[in-house]
Amino acid sequence: MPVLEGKELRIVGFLCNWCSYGGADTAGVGRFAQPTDLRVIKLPCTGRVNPLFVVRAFLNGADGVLVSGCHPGDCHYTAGNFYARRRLEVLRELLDVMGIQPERFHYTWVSASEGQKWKQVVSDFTARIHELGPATSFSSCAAVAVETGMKTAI
Amino acid sequence: MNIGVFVCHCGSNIAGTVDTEKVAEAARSFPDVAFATDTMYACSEPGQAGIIDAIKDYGLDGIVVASCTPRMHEATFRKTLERAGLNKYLFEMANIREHVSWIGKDKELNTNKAAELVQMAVAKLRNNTELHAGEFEINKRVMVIGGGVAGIQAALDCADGGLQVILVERESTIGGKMAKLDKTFPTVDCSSCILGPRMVDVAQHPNITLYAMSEVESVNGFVGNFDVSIRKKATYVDWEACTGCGQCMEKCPSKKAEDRFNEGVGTTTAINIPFPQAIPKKAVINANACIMLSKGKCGACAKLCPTQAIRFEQQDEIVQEQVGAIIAATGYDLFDHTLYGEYGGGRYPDVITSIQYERLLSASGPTGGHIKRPSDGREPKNIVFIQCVGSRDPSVNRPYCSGFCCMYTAKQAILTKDHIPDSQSHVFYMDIRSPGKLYDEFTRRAMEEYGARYIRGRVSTIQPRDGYYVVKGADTIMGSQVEVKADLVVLAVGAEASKGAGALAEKLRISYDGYGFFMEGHPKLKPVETNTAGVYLAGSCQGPKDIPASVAQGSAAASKVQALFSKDKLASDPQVSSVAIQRCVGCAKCESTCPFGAIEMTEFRGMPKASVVETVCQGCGVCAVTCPQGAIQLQHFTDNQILAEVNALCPY
Amino acid sequence: MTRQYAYYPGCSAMGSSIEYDISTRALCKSLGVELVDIPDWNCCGSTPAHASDHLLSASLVARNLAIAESMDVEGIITPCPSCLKNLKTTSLRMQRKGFHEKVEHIVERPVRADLPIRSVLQTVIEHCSPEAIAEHVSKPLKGLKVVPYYGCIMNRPPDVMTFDDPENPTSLDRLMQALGAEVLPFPHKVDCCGASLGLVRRELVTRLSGRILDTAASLGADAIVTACPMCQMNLDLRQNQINRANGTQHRMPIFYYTQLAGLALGQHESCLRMDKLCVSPARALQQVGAPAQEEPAR
Amino acid sequence: MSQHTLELRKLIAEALPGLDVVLAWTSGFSPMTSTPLFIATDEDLDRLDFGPMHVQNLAAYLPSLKGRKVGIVTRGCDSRTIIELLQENLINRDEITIFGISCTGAINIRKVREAVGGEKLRSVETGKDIVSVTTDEGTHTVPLHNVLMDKCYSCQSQTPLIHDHMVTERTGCHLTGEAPESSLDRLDAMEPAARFAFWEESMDRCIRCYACRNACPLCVCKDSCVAQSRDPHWLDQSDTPREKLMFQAIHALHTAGRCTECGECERACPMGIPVLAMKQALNRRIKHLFDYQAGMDEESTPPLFMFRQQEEHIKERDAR
Repeated sequence: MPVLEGKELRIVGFLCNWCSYGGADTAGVGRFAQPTDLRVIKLPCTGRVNPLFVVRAFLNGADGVLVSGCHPGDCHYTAGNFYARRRLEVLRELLDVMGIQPERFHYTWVSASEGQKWKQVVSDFTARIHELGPATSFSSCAAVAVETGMKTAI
Repeated sequence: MNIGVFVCHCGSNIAGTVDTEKVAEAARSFPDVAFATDTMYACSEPGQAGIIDAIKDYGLDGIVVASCTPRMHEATFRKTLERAGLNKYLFEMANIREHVSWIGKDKELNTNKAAELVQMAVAKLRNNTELHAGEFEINKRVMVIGGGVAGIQAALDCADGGLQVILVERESTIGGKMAKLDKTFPTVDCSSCILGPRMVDVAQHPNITLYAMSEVESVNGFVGNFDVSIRKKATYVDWEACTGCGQCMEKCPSKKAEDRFNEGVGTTTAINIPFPQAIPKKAVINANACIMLSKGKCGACAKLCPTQAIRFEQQDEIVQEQVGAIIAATGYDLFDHTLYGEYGGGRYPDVITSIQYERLLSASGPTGGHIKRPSDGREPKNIVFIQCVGSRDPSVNRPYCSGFCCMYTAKQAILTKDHIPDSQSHVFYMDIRSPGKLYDEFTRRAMEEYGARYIRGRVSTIQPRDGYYVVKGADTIMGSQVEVKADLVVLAVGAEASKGAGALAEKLRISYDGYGFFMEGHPKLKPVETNTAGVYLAGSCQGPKDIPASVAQGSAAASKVQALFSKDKLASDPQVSSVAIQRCVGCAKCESTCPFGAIEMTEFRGMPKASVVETVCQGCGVCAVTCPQGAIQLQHFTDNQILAEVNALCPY
Repeated sequence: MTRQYAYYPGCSAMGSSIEYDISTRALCKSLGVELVDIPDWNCCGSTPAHASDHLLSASLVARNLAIAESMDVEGIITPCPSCLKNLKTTSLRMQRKGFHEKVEHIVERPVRADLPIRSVLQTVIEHCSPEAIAEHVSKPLKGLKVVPYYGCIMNRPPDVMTFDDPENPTSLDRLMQALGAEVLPFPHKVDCCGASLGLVRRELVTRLSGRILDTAASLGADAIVTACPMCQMNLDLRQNQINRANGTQHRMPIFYYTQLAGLALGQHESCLRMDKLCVSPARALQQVGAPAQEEPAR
Repeated sequence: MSQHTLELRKLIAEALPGLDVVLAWTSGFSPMTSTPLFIATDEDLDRLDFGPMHVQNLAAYLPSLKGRKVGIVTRGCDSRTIIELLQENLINRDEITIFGISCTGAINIRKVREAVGGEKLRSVETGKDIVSVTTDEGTHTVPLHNVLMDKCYSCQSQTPLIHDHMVTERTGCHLTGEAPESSLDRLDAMEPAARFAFWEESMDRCIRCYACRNACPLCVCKDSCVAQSRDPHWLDQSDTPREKLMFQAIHALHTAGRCTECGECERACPMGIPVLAMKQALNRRIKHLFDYQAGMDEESTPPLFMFRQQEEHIKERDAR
């Protein structure tokens, strides 16, 4: 289904089952109002987040991607988020060199009890994405290529 | 696949801000969706019946329920599928309550979002496969770590239930903190009189193997099959031979050894049996204090030991045990009050801790139950108790309430009056926390019947004077400053995590909070479980607790183990990694990254291949991301299942 | 090697505690701590200003900071704990952007507020170390029994002053021992003497300061050593007043540690200005060098 | 025939009896081409040759020869690949014999073509620090420094970091003055949108031949590459920039922290797409974050296969 024009942008969230998904639930139980753009994909652990899922989402037209897991040290699997932290840091550079603004990607740590923090993260990140506007998608940028004369640059 | 979609109203919880009918309608247009409807309460009996009927009537082989969070009802609906004869993993949930209806007011946006979440769920479900739990044998022995009152209770309950119990205790005797107490609140009955018999039961129980002076060295394996190695620390005494007669103590020339059992009130002999009711009642040599072990001469004990039990050459020994479950009951330690400069920072001999005071009160203590000032042995008349020393104080990183100090302080005030009728107790407190059966009545008795003077306020400084101390503080009720002359000051030191708790947690692979207390499985619904299957908690290692609460948890943990062992085989969670052997190139990257050592390299037709030990794998998926060719996949969270969700959301 | 510091004497150094100022300069000179007066310095506003208006109090200090920052020095040092507290508190507050701007607007000049600020005592202890000072001692204070009195703000609030133990400071103790004096354990090291309420609530002063004198006497001290002009004035100048109010007969000399240091380092009487003390130090000074007698039972 | 080459032939000749095969280079059908040489006999040995025109990273063949006794002629950069392969247990040290040589820099034939304005090349002669190119129109002399492969400008060691035999004669370094602007430099200079556009345009040219992958010595998935699998199904087969760029991302991330920037992917690309730039960008980041470079130390672990509880260079960000 397409995003509701002018109302929402496409934001995908990858959440670990134990902390952040619980945190999002806690925010819900607390009735903390949040922007509606975010769509959450539940994973067992941020250690399961393949950076390529994020790349895939962006190449398929996502405007923003948010990854959230247990605070370092609190991982249900003891080490998943430590691996994730390294992978996702490296991912930022890849997005950058691919021409996808790294600001469109964010990862953070939210525990199952931090409903308030989750509300804040979602609100802040959604606001950030709306400031950045829709992401450059394929077809639409061939024009840019021509005018910037990139075709022959290299 | 024939997919059925059920969109739950949850009364008005969802239907209030989501047009559930519209969501169901949208669902009908999604691929493979053969049936879609909205329903009032999907989790209710009629709700579940509706799902089962639909499965039968429309030949559905996959179900999506859009309702609350899967953390709430996934298990419920999976059972529903099983009752309808479907594999329970052919099920997905869309969380349209916590993640939609409860956090947004705009019905149009909510409805659209709900529909998309359903679409995601459908997309994933189309990639789901039947999963079947494997079965594995379990070893019906349990290890209890810590021989305090909680550990004793857990060990006895398990043993009485017919389980073989390994009880590991760090000190040379079980009994823990309770054994050091004189009396217990609110009944003021003698601590060792009620604990003693339980300790004897442990010693005599045929099902209990006790390792005192021992610590857990390492833990491997998984629920049902843990391999534990235990370090038996050198006691320099052959416990087989030692009868606990105590003659060695009488003759030991080194009498300045630290007296751990008496909390440093006085000293003891280098060879020592902590107290008369010790279990096991065996002598231990303190290597630092022993003249033989430090200077190489003496050996008095060896000469007169009637059973020749002394072994100066003894070394630590590692023993192996196999158990199926572990109960951690490592208790707590007491806050180091020397961090408080205003209370003298440990410089004043007559400013002591509450547990030291217990030893002074105890008839089996170093003073034979007579309250004497450590400095001059004088009997104090004015005793000041200061509460919340290392509790409810962020400035020393102890913001939490230790829970039992208010009560034991009241008890100590009462006992003080009993011991010294013409004494006067003063108690500086922040608030009195006395919830619990007969607790508040008890603190009132301390004030009203025993005339303890309760002053609400903190102490700013303690100053030594000629033979006494001046305790300055605030009386926040009178709004005035107070100065109290004190012969003895007793600090109600708070509880903190037992030393080495963190290290043990790492060995057990359970999580612990910032203070070192072990994390329970769920703060409300799983108080004695942990997030590591087969490991349970009892007593203060999970957070400060008084005796009844610790005993209750000991029994609770024991009952959990009994329930676990009620089956002969355990089902392994099929949501674990598995290797597509034809894709695996044997590079072993997954093996190196697995946090649980659940991946072994094996040979297949001469080629190295990874293989998953299903019972060890916890299903985090780190390996699946490590494998470049995607040869190892986490079942139920495969690349294709997740990609399907991504593509459903971002169809480009 | 000598170190240059911007020196902030504080108002009392110009009058009531001129002997502190003089002996401080002498001590620093002999220890190779070079003091450069902050030119045209002004009152830091201690203690009334901050009680009425934080911005005012901060601005008074900020002007001095700004001048000091224009000098080429390692930091600012002052003998007076009260000034010290004000200087330190302000430069901490100045880290807050909004506040910083307000203050700069008032003093009409840029203020970095980044110079390290220390008391003379801290500088002496950390820069020279008691052991090093002991080597310079030519006239050890043998036989002199003293109690060190730091006053309530030399080390507090701990987070601001970040020097010594707030509850049981020992810098003065160590310094005095290095000079050869016998230091008695003193429970009132960091108690308040009541100075700031000296005018409005005299009975408070006589009670608080009285107890300090009582304890010192009961411990058998020959003198009290101070590091604060307020405390010194309170205990010394008001001693008769206190005696009258409490019906005591104290003749307890109240030295500045800098005076005793000067004495031990063999400085000229003119650098010590013992004559400025109200309670005659004569008897105490006779103890110096005299054979130590039994300490009275505690 | 340089002194260098003679000495190398001698070294190999001595070791050959104990080896199944030795990997080296020989001249191809024209002076502008070079092909790998698999030496099994002394006759093969006579064809051995090398110089700036011999560019292939021979280490790429090692994993497929695992289990056999293999000798390999190795330059500084290639040795990093070998170390990386050893690190990941993809080859066994005791099975390979390394003949170290001192590199004189490798020529990027594409740059030579550009340098002579795309005229048709007849022959290329390399001198001490110049390249003389004969084309249909005539002869040009190009400074060697202008036409080297990108990796040569960041060369860390002309000679291999590990070796069993080493040619003693050293050749001088040809790197003089600034490195010419690299593809990564150009990308860095662009706005994100332009960068994205650049990749879309490049991928539009990509013919999806996977030469980049096949040339990569660290692409160990062999026939199991996700690019052509349905389970997992990372890519569909549609010929769109999206899918082709996705593949480049996959290659970059799969080699992140492992890639030694040998440049084979880019060299092999028939469409001249600067696919190495992505990997260089990741390496740059990894160097900064983890102070790590691939293929330097046999004992170390690639940074994405390990972690530290405290990561000193990783800062927490907030979502604002």
